[in-house]
Order: sequence, then structure tokens, then C-alpha cells
Amino acid sequence: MSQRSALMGPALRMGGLVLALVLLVVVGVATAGERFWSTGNLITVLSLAAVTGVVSIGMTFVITSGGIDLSVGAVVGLASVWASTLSTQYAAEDFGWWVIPLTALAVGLVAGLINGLLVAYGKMPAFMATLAMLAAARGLAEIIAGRRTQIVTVEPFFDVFQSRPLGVPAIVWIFVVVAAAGWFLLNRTTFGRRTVAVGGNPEASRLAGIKIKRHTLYLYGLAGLTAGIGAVILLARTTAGSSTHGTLLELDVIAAVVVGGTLLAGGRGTITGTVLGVLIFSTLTNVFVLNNLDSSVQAIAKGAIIVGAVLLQQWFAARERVTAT
Amino acid sequence: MSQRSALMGPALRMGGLVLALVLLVVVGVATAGERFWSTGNLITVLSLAAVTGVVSIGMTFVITSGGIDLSVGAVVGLASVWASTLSTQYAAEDFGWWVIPLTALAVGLVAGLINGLLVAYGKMPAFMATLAMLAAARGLAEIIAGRRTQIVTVEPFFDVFQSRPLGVPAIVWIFVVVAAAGWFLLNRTTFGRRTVAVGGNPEASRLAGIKIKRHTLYLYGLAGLTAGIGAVILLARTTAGSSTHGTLLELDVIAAVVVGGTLLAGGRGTITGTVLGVLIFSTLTNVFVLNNLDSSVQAIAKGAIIVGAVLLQQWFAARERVTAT
Amino acid sequence: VSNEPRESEDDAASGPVAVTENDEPGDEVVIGFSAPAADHGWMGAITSAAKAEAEKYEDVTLQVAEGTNDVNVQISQIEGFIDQGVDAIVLLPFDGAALTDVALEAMEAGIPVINVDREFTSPFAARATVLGDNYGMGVSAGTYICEQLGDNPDAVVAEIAGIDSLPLTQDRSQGFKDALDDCGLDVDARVAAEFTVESGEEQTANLLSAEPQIDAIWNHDDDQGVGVLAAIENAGRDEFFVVGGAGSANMMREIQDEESVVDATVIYPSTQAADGVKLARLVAQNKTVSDLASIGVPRTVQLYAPVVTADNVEEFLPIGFES
Amino acid sequence: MRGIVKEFPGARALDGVDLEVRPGEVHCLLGQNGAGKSTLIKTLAGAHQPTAGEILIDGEPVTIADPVAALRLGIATIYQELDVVDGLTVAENIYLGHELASGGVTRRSEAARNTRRLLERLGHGEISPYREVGSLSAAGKQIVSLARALSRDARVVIMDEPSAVLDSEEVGNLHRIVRELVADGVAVVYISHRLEEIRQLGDRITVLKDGRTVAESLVVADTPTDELIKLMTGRSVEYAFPERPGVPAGAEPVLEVEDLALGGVFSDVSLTVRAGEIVGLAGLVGSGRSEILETIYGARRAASGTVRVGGRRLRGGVDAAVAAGIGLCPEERKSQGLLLDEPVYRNITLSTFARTARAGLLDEKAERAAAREQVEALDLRPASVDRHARTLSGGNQQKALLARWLVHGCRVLLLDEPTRGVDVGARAEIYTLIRRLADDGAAVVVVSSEIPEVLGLADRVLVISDGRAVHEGPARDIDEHRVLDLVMEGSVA
Ligand SMILES: Nc1ncnc2c1ncn2[C@@H]1O[C@H](COP(=O)(O)OP(=O)(O)OP(=O)(O)O)[C@@H](O)[C@H]1O
Ligand SMILES: Nc1ncnc2c1ncn2[C@@H]1O[C@H](COP(=O)(O)OP(=O)(O)OP(=O)(O)O)[C@@H](O)[C@H]1O
Ligand SMILES: [Mg+2]
Ligand SMILES: [Mg+2]
Repeated sequence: MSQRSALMGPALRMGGLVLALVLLVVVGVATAGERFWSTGNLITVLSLAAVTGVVSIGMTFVITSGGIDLSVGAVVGLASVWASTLSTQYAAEDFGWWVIPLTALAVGLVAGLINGLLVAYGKMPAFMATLAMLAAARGLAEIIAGRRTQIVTVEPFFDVFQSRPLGVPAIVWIFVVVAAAGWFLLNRTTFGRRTVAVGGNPEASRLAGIKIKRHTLYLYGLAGLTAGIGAVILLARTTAGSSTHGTLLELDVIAAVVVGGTLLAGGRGTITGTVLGVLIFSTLTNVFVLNNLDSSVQAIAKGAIIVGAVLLQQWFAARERVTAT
Repeated sequence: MSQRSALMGPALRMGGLVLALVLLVVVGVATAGERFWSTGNLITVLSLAAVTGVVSIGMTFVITSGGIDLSVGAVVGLASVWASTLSTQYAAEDFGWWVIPLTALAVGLVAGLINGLLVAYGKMPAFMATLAMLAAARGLAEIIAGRRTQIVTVEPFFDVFQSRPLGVPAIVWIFVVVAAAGWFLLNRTTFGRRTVAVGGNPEASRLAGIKIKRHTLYLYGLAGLTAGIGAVILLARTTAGSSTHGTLLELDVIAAVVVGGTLLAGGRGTITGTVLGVLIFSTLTNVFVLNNLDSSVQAIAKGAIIVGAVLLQQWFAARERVTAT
Repeated sequence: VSNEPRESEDDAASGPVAVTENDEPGDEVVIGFSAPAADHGWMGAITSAAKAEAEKYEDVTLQVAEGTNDVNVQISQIEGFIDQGVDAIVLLPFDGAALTDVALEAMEAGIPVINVDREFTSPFAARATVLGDNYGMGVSAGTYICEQLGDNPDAVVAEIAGIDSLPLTQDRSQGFKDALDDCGLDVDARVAAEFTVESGEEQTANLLSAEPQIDAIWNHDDDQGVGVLAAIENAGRDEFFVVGGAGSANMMREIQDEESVVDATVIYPSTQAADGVKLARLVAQNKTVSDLASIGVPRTVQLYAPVVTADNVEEFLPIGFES
Repeated sequence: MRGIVKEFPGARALDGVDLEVRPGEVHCLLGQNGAGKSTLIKTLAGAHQPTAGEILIDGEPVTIADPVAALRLGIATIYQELDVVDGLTVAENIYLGHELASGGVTRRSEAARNTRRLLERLGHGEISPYREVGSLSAAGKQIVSLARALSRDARVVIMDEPSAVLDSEEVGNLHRIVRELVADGVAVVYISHRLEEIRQLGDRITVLKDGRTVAESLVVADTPTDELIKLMTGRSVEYAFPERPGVPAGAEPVLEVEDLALGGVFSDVSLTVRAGEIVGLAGLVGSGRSEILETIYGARRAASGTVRVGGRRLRGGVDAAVAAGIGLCPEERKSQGLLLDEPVYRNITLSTFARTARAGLLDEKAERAAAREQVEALDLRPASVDRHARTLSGGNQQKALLARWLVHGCRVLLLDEPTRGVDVGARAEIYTLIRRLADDGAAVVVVSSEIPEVLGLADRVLVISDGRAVHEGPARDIDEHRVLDLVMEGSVA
């Protein structure tokens, strides 16, 4: 029984999310029919989910460890700007298209590591450290970009990132690969298991010999890295870098992760849930647009979904506790 | 001796904030001279601080209790819109100017109480409940306003709220009164004691007979109420209600409260610190404007101030622990 | 790389120059300038054009407040200008209604206010007003689309608006709708972006998904247009033509490009604030606009919103701003 | 370990401690609360760095910079506070920090296999390695901690009060494991406040007092209990219970509980406590005694049943219970009882500050005075009401909690494990205090896992087994064996 309940719990919780997603799909089909249920539109939904999705994977790790990262949106903006400056583009023309994604990843990683340093070694509350990074990264992005939209003209970059292997856009593949890698990392590696441990009981983790500070540093680095990947996807999609890229992304990402079932307090994380959470919100947007509905109503629906999902999870968790005895 | 340290600790911490503020003032005087150090400009700084300041007082209570309220900015927007609809304004013409502030306060209070219900009785993490409210309140505000700016034409309202008793704008007086009331409430009343207790150890507080759910409900109600007051101030300043009022206010407010020394984890709160935090940020903005400096640089400075202030507090806290014996 | 090192800002922002005796140095004047955050190209061009204009006059000191989208902060900036006693204020408000009161205060304090782009709600709040023609933009775009599709009453027309809560967006949409009405067309699908590339791309991707067949698209803003074009490219669609708005150099280059879906754009001058600075100087120095017979600076200047097409793009490219 | 000194900001927890442990022995550490036992072993385990002194292993001086270093040296530790991660499975907890992994990828089935073997060795083969630890009871978690220490193949195993949350059967199990370890040549450092346990298990004893070694490596068999107590406390204390004056015949029933039930945990619990009476609840860990107290107190919502105080039916939650004059000293002092970063006086007046307040305005002067009075009466040390509760030792924290209800003036006092982790000296004081409260007319219910304590302290005993009361009667008429028999029968039935 104990084994069953240990497996049933998550399954039940996922069930709720799948149900919500199916419901949205049914509404989509009912109201927009073929316009919704076409390969093209479904690919649109996935493409739109890619940025939030990739960044959410990194955020899942941070939240699982009991932290939070408010700076991801700003870091996406900064990385997109840095990777599309004239000098980066010249370098890309000279050395190869990979200079652009590499720059974005490096910028994201460094910003993440700075967050990690402040949180782990500076002992700052993650909320404040990453809030400071939010402000600073946006400011820096604006200065670098001179507040202009930087159009990318390196064709080989687009040849790679706008390609459609098997008819599916490369950026969707990136999302899929990052999600799969994230699942593996969280569930099947020592890094992932330690992340859960640090979030669930930091003192016990320390006593078990886990180097919590270093681990925390890596976690924020990882979140920054996924923000860098998000920037690459945005560059590929919009063909331009801008300091406004990723505005308020952090809120969408956190909402998706927590709606997916990762505990905000840390100690439990689920990549599958995060992916479902991301898909729910991106399908919601799509259904609203297809029906020409007001974005204000959509905002209210979003609020309601957050409340509903979290309350539902609480209910499942309570049920689980009862059956666990 | 232990009593002394109990007093010295906060005094030291406040000392750091006062120092930061004085430093900013010195920079202001050095770079902008009379343009900075004039009654007119100082009143400008205070007027600018009024909205953030009033809302920060409510937020101080919520954070002290271990919670967070991300919705205050959106609630300011919603309250400003609701209090300036045509029907509210007709009612104000008929019954009196007080209909407008009363509506704003009521809207803020109700939104806050809904947050409180979700957090206290729905057991939702405050971050998620108020994130949902953020989305929903913005959406609702847009729908009510039809996305138009609603101009207030009720003259008696302005006669009251744009008056300048003793040469100081009414809205600055409101800030002063709210801050004083907040200080008294937090430090001298059972309500304040409960707030600190709930933040310090909710389970112990509950088992000691404190009605923590009801208290939590009140706390978010209070935060909503201050958001309502913030909306009134914005109405008085801008003469118009708009669904974009208060955008991103929550981040400024949280930054000010935490920089002021209130513990994000709950259990310790300081109104004096919050007021200093608010003044530091609003003076910073002012000094930047007077020197024609770029807002991007200001964003970076803001990030640096947050990091510096929190690290400094950590340092004081560590020292305090040493001297506490 | 096509967004080559730009020619100096003032070249990009100024059209034909008429030198008059008004340009002779006069009394020293301090002009306060405040505008929303330069978070997109058009707004960036507004600020740099204003600065460049002020540079030209040795008798003008331009006091530039940092751009902000927070009306509360913008009000405090104007309060600061009043307190400093500047000679004139050029104000592009984030929200015209919300800044009216403080503008009135300035006027009452004897400081002339030049209102740019987003109109105050009180005629007493500004000494002079420089406006783009938002309604006219919509009309121009609609008329152009009518000319192209007028014979097909079933044509599908889509609209990608800017920030919906701004009155200027509402005016543009109204003008567009009215012009389409005239030739029996209507707006079949409409989304609103946020003047950012990212939102332009996202909203357009959804829009294209929703409408499998489109004949024409009007996009309000060429800054978000970068994203709009990216989304069109991503979707591999080209059965329609696109009309832009504002008039960025980038969009004009697209017009020159035969392959591009962009056929036209409607100018919304990014030189408005520069005009505001010029007028502010004249007002402060008690001068008059030299090409008018009447004395004194006029109350309202409404700028022209021409349509740029492949035929006349060469002429407009120099005043196109970089996104 | 020689001359170990450990200073905390503001406190010298260890002030020159010597400890020598040999392979193949059970070395017991004894000392009052706050004597520095946990601090000493944390120094050994690398969790704390000593301020001075040296640690030698096989005669070689070593520095133990962090827990990893200690583990590498073969020192495994079971800490006093439960140190498991709820969100991980049993196997993952056991291998946390030394995962079985290839290139960072965990080998799950191998870990599960080894875990099953370890658990079987501990007599708990029924726990699945894949079960989430969060769903285990406190005792189950302690088993996982044990298994984790075993999994390290250590030369030295340190156990800090491992038996505190275990019932007697489990304790027997634990002792068997310890003996096995010792037989394999492992050295075990064992901390417990239960003297009889030390007598059964220990080979040698080191006694700490106020951060100093007062006796080193005494041989257990040669040292009488009295002497140990004297060494620990610096005076001789009777491990004795106060007199039972007997409940006056006409005493009013104060607390009446009828057919109380909580879904899935206990049912049909009825009990009546009269003024001046102490009722004890005896039973195994996990039998539901804490839940009974918490349900009476309104902290859990009863499925059915009624609670009356002074004849008036109690409705609502904790606040109603407190208002009616019930007080609860919870099982977990730190997490359920105290505001650790608030001054002692605010902890003491946490239930009464609203009463001293006028129209919502606090009267801190009155609060301090009330607190000071209790601090003096209970001999709480240090006797400052402005110290933060965090800096008090366990026994003094417990006194502060009792003081809270003394200030409140309770008619009914519910005490859950009032002496858990409290040293012998302080215990006697707490017993006397509880009796004094009863004499002053309070109705007291005591839960303790130490059966002699329940029997010695209470006037009347309820034996709880599997959530049901299987026996009720005067404490005089029953002994420890009988209680255990009842418990066994109860769980068979
Ligand atoms: N982190 C800390 N900071 C300050 N003082 C501490 C800290 N940890 C322990 N102390 C103090 O050190 C002393 C020894 O504490 P320790 O926990 O070692 O006692 P103990 O013998 O294990 O007691 P118990 O039997 O209650 O577990 C106490 O006075 C305690 O208050
Ligand atoms: N939150 C809970 N939900 C459901 N069951 C619980 C919960 N907490 C405890 N239980 C179960 O209730 C029973 C009794 O719990 P508990 O361990 O508190 O009993 P106890 O006799 O007080 O023992 P202890 O001496 O450890 O306090 C156990 O079977 C336990 O698993
Ligand atoms: Mg201990
Ligand atoms: Mg118990």
C-alpha cells in the first residue's frame, strides 16, 4: 500500500493537470474547431510555450530547492541584447553562428551565478537577491542596446534555429530536449536528488555531507542558463534582441511551475507538472485569441486557474495524507 | 545588558539606513545644490514617496507575519478605476466627495480580504494567491475602465485631497498619518504583537490560542486597505483613474520594506525602517532626475542598493548575535 | 549586418531644414523635458530628436527627466521642473489625463507647457500642443487597404494594435474602422500587442493561427513590427500584404524589398518632441512662428500622417527612425 | 578528543572537554540539558568547528572541517533532531550525500536492494525503499536515520538520544543493533537521558557538566546511579516523584471528555479529570496519545464526541479551549511552542498579552512583571526575561512553556512529553511543579513515553493502544509490566 500510495499521489496530482488541459482542449475544439485542432495551430501553441517552458525547467530546480528567481525575465532580455550586439554579430559572421547562442548562454549563466553567489555565500533571501538582479539586468540591457531593437542578420543562425526537423520547429525541439534533460537531471541524478534534499531539509542535507552553498550556486547558474536558452529561442523567433524581451516572464514561469505541483516552499518538484502547467497557460492564451476574446478576461481566467490548481493540489495532498495511514 | 542589546540592535540597523539616506542627500546637495535642497523639491520627494509609502506600511505587516502580497499594485489600479467610474462620480456629486475615497478603500479592503481568505482558509501559499489576484485585478480593472483613463471631475474631492495644510500637500500628511498609525499598531497593540508572533512561529501562535486564520485574514485586508489609500492618493495626484496605475508597484514596495529591515521570512518588522527604505528609493529617483541621469543607470543603482542594504543587515544581525550575550 | 552604424541621430530625425531669423540666439532658456520610458524605437527617437534639436541652439539648456511609464513619477518630475523654475516644459505624458493637473499647475506658475503627442484633457493645461494624427493614421491605413482590396467585399482584414489602454491606440483603431467602413470592409480579427517585439511576435503568431486566410494586415507600430514580421516569416505565410505604422527605417527598407510582405507604412512623426522643443523656445523667448502671418505660437499643431509606399519611400527613408 | 572548547556567539558551550572512545565499546555521554553533549558530538561530526582543542584518531591529530570529512574518517552520526528529508524516498535518504551513482546518474535498483537489506537488519523489512519518508511516523524516520548511519560502514557511530522517540519494543531492537555493531568492533557513542538504558547498554561513561568533563570513562558496572546523578547535577537528587496527596472526595470534575474520536487515529476516548487530579496516558509511540490531547485542545477537529470544561461544552478551536482555561504544552517545544527569536517574557505571555492589554493597547510592564514572577518561581535560568528563547536549554524552554500556562491560570493542563530531553535534575523540578499545579486545583493530563514516569506522577492512568483506551484505573494499582501486557493485548485484539 505504501508503495502504491507513493506512486498514486503524484499520478493523481498529474491527473488533475491533465484534466485541466483536456478541458481547455475540448473548449478549444468546441469554440474554434479546426482552427484550433490543426497541426499548424498546435505547433503555434508549442512554439509560444517554448520560452516560458525552457525557463520554467530551470525555475523548477530553483523552487524545488526552496529558492525563487525573479530575475529570469530580465536575464532573458539581457542575454538577447548581448547576443545580438553588432560586435557579437560580426564575430558570428567571422567565426560561426554558434557565437550568438554561446554568448546568450554565457550571459545567462553568469547572471545566474551572480544570483547564486548572493544567495549562497551572501546569504541574501533569494527573493531580494534576484529582485536586485531584475533591476540591474534590465538597466544593463537598456544601456547595451541603447534602447534599440537589435535586428539579427546572421543568416546561418536562422538556418539552424528556424529549421523544422520532421516538420516541427527547432525551438519546439529545444523545449522538448530541455524538458527531457530536466526530468532526467531531477529524478535520476545525484544533482536532482540533492536539490530535493536541500529544499526539503537544508540542515539535514548539510549534515549528510552535501555542500549546500556550492549546490545552490549551481542551481541559480542552471536557472540563468535556461534563461540564456530562452533568449536564444526569442532571438530565433523575433529575429531581434531587445531589452524588453522577457518582460514579466518571471511571473508566468513561477505560475506555471507552482501550478504544475512543485512546492513553493521547496522539497518537492516535478518537471512533468511544470510542462503541463506551461501548456495549460499557453493553450489558454491560444483559445482566447482564436475566439477573439479580450485579454482582460484572459487575465481573470489566469487568476482563477492559479487559484483552482493550487486548491486542487491541496485537496489531493490532504486526501493522500489520509490514505497514507 | 540583554535589554540594551535588544535596543541597540535595531538602532544600529536603523543607523545603517539613516547613513544611506544621509549619503544620498549629500550626493544630492553636492550635485544639484539648491535645486535639491529646497522646500519645494523635498516636498516633491515626499509626494512621490506617498503612494509607495502608504502601501509599504500595509506590506510591512504582511511580510512581518511571514506572508507576501504581490497584488497591491494591481489592487491600486483596480481601486482607482472603481472609484472614478461615472457612477461613482455621480454618487459623489450627489452625496459628497467622500464617496470616492470610500469606494477606493472598500475595493482595496475587499480585494485584500479575498487574498486573506485564500491564504488563511484556502491555505494557498501567499505568493500564489496574490499572484492570482494580481492577474485578476488588472483584468477586472481593464474591463471596468474599458481601458480608458477615467478623469475625475468632482471638485470637492480635489478641494480636500489637493489642499496643502501648513504648506504641505494633503497626500504627504496622509503618508505621515498612515506611517504613524502603522508604527503604533505594530509596536503598541495586541494586533501588532499577534502579527510578530504569527510570523515568528505560526504553529506555536496557534497553540497559544491566537486565531491565526482570522488574524491572517485581517492582515491581508489591511494591506488591501492601504492599497485603497494608495489609490486615493494617485487619484488626487493624477486626477484620473486608470487600470495601469500601480504597475510594478509591488516590487518597489517589497524592496522598500525588506531594505528597511523587515524580515522576509517573518517574525520581525519595522515601520521606521520601511519609511526609511521608501525615502531612500524616492530620494534616489530624485537625485537621478535632477542630474539628468539615465534611468537605466538608476535601475542598476537600485539593484546595488538592495544588495548592499540586505548584506549590511546580515552583517549587523551577525554582530548583534555576538554582542547579545 | 544591415543595422549598420547609424548616421548621427539628428540626421535621422530631421527633414528639410528651413533656417529663419528665429534661429538667431536669444535669451538663455532652460527647458524641462519629460517623456515616457524610451522602451521602444519610436519613443527613443522622440527623446534623441528632442535632445538633438536642443543641441542646435546655444541659448537652450534641455533638462531631461528620465523616461518613465509611472505617472506618479512623471508627475513628480514636472513638480521638480516647477520647483526649479524652468522657462518652459515639453511634456509627452504617459497618460494625458493623468498629467493634466500637474501641467495646469505649471501653467498657473507661469511656466508654458508644450504638450506633445498625448493630449491633455484641459485646454488650459498647455500653451501649445503638438500632435501626431492618430485618427488620421488609422484613416490613411484603412484608405490604403481599401484602394488595394476595395473590389473584394469578402477580403479578410486583420489589425495588430498597440497598447490597448492608450487613447492613441483607440483613436487609430477608430480611424481604421471608419475608413474600412467606407469601402464596405471590416476588421475580421484584431489583437493588441504592447509595442514590444516579443509581444508583436506572440500576438501575430496566435493571430495567424486563428486566421488561415488573410488579405491585409495593419500593424499600428513598426517597433513591434519587427516581431510581427518574424511571426509571419515563422509561419511561412505571404498571401497578404502588411501596412505598418509610425515609419521606422527598418520598415521602409522592407517596403523597398520586393519580396517583403510589407507594402506601406503610415508615418507618425518621431520629431514631435523636437517640434515641441522648438516651440517651447519660441514661446519662452516671446517669438513667433516665422512662416505664419499671425502673431504668437499657434495653440495646436497637428502633424501630417502620410502613407509611405514603394513609390515614395526614397523620400521618407531619411526621416525613418531605427527601431 | 582533548580539551575541546566551543564558543558560540555569546555562549561557551564547551569549555575543555575530553573524550576517549575505544573500538568495540558503547561509550555513553551523560549530562544535564545544555551540558554540551550535542555540541560535543557535532564537533566530532564536523557540523561545528571547535574553537580550541584537538581531535585524534588512532593517535593522529585530525581536523574535521565539515561533515564530509567526518564521514570520510568513518564517523557516522544520528542527530538529536530528526535529520531526514520528507520529499525523498527511504533509499534516497539513506544514500543522501553518498549516492550510489555512476557519473552522477543514480543506480536506483542497487540502492533499493541495499536499503532493503539494511532495513531487514533493523527488523523493519516491511518498509519499502521507495516509500516517501514524509509518510513515515517519527519512529519510522528514526529507523531511516539509523539505517543511514549503518550504510556508511563507519568505525564510530554516534547516536544522540536515538531512543527518545522510540517505544520500548523499538528500543530493544535498537539495543540489539548497537550490540551487533560493537561486536563488529565499531565504537558507539550513545547519548540518552534514560539512566536505566545506559545501565543496560553502556560500557563506559563520560559525564559532562556545564561544558566540562567532570568524569571520564567511568566503567558502567562499577558506578552506582546515585553517583552519576550527583556528577551530573553536582548534588544528589532523588529520581523521585512528589507525594500523591490524593484527590479530595468532593472534587468537581473539571474536564469531561466523552466518546471523542478522530478519523483513522483514535475512537471512543472518554475520560474525566477532577480538580487536583493528574491523569496519565500511557502507551506506545504512535498509539495516538498526542492526537488525543490535541483533539481535546481543539487543535484538531474531532470526528465525533464532546469535551466539557467545568460542565460547559467546548466548541470551536484552540482559542475557545484557551478561553475556557485549557493549556497545552506541545510535544515539540521548539517548533510548536516557542517564538525562538522573541524575548522570554513575550513567550511567557503569548496567551495572555491580550488580557493585560487595555482596548488593544499592550501593557508590556505588566507582562514583564508577570513573566519575572514565574521565572523566579520556576527557577528558570538564566533568570532574564529579555533573553531570546533560542538561547535557553531544553529544560528551561520547557519551564518557559509551563510558565505561560501558569500566568494564564489554567483549570486544565495538557502536557505532552513534558520531560522529553530534559535532564534528571530539571525533571524532578518539573514533576514537583506539575504536582503543585494540581494541588492548586488544576486538572492535569500527562502523556509520556516513559511508563514509570506516568505511573509515578499520575493519580490515575489510561492505557492507550492503537487509538483506544484499553484500561483505566488508579496509578497505584498497576505496574510497568501490566501496562506493557495491556498494550500488547490491545494491539493483538
Ligand atoms: N547554535 C547555538 N548558538 C548558541 N548557543 C548554542 C547553540 N547550540 C547550543 N548552544 C548552547 O550550548 C549549550 C550546550 O547545548 P547542547 O545542545 O550541546 O546541550 P545538550 O547537552 O545536548 O542538551 P540536551 O540534553 O538538552 O540535548 C547550551 O547552553 C545551548 O544553549
Ligand atoms: N497528520 C496526521 N495525519 C494522519 N495521521 C497521523 C498524523 N499524525 C500522526 N498520525 C498517526 O496518528 C497515530 C498516532 O500518532 P502519534 O505518533 O502522535 O502518537 P503518540 O501516541 O502521541 O506518540 P508520540 O509519543 O510519538 O507522540 C500514528 O499512527 C500516526 O501515524
Ligand atoms: Mg542534545
Ligand atoms: Mg505524542
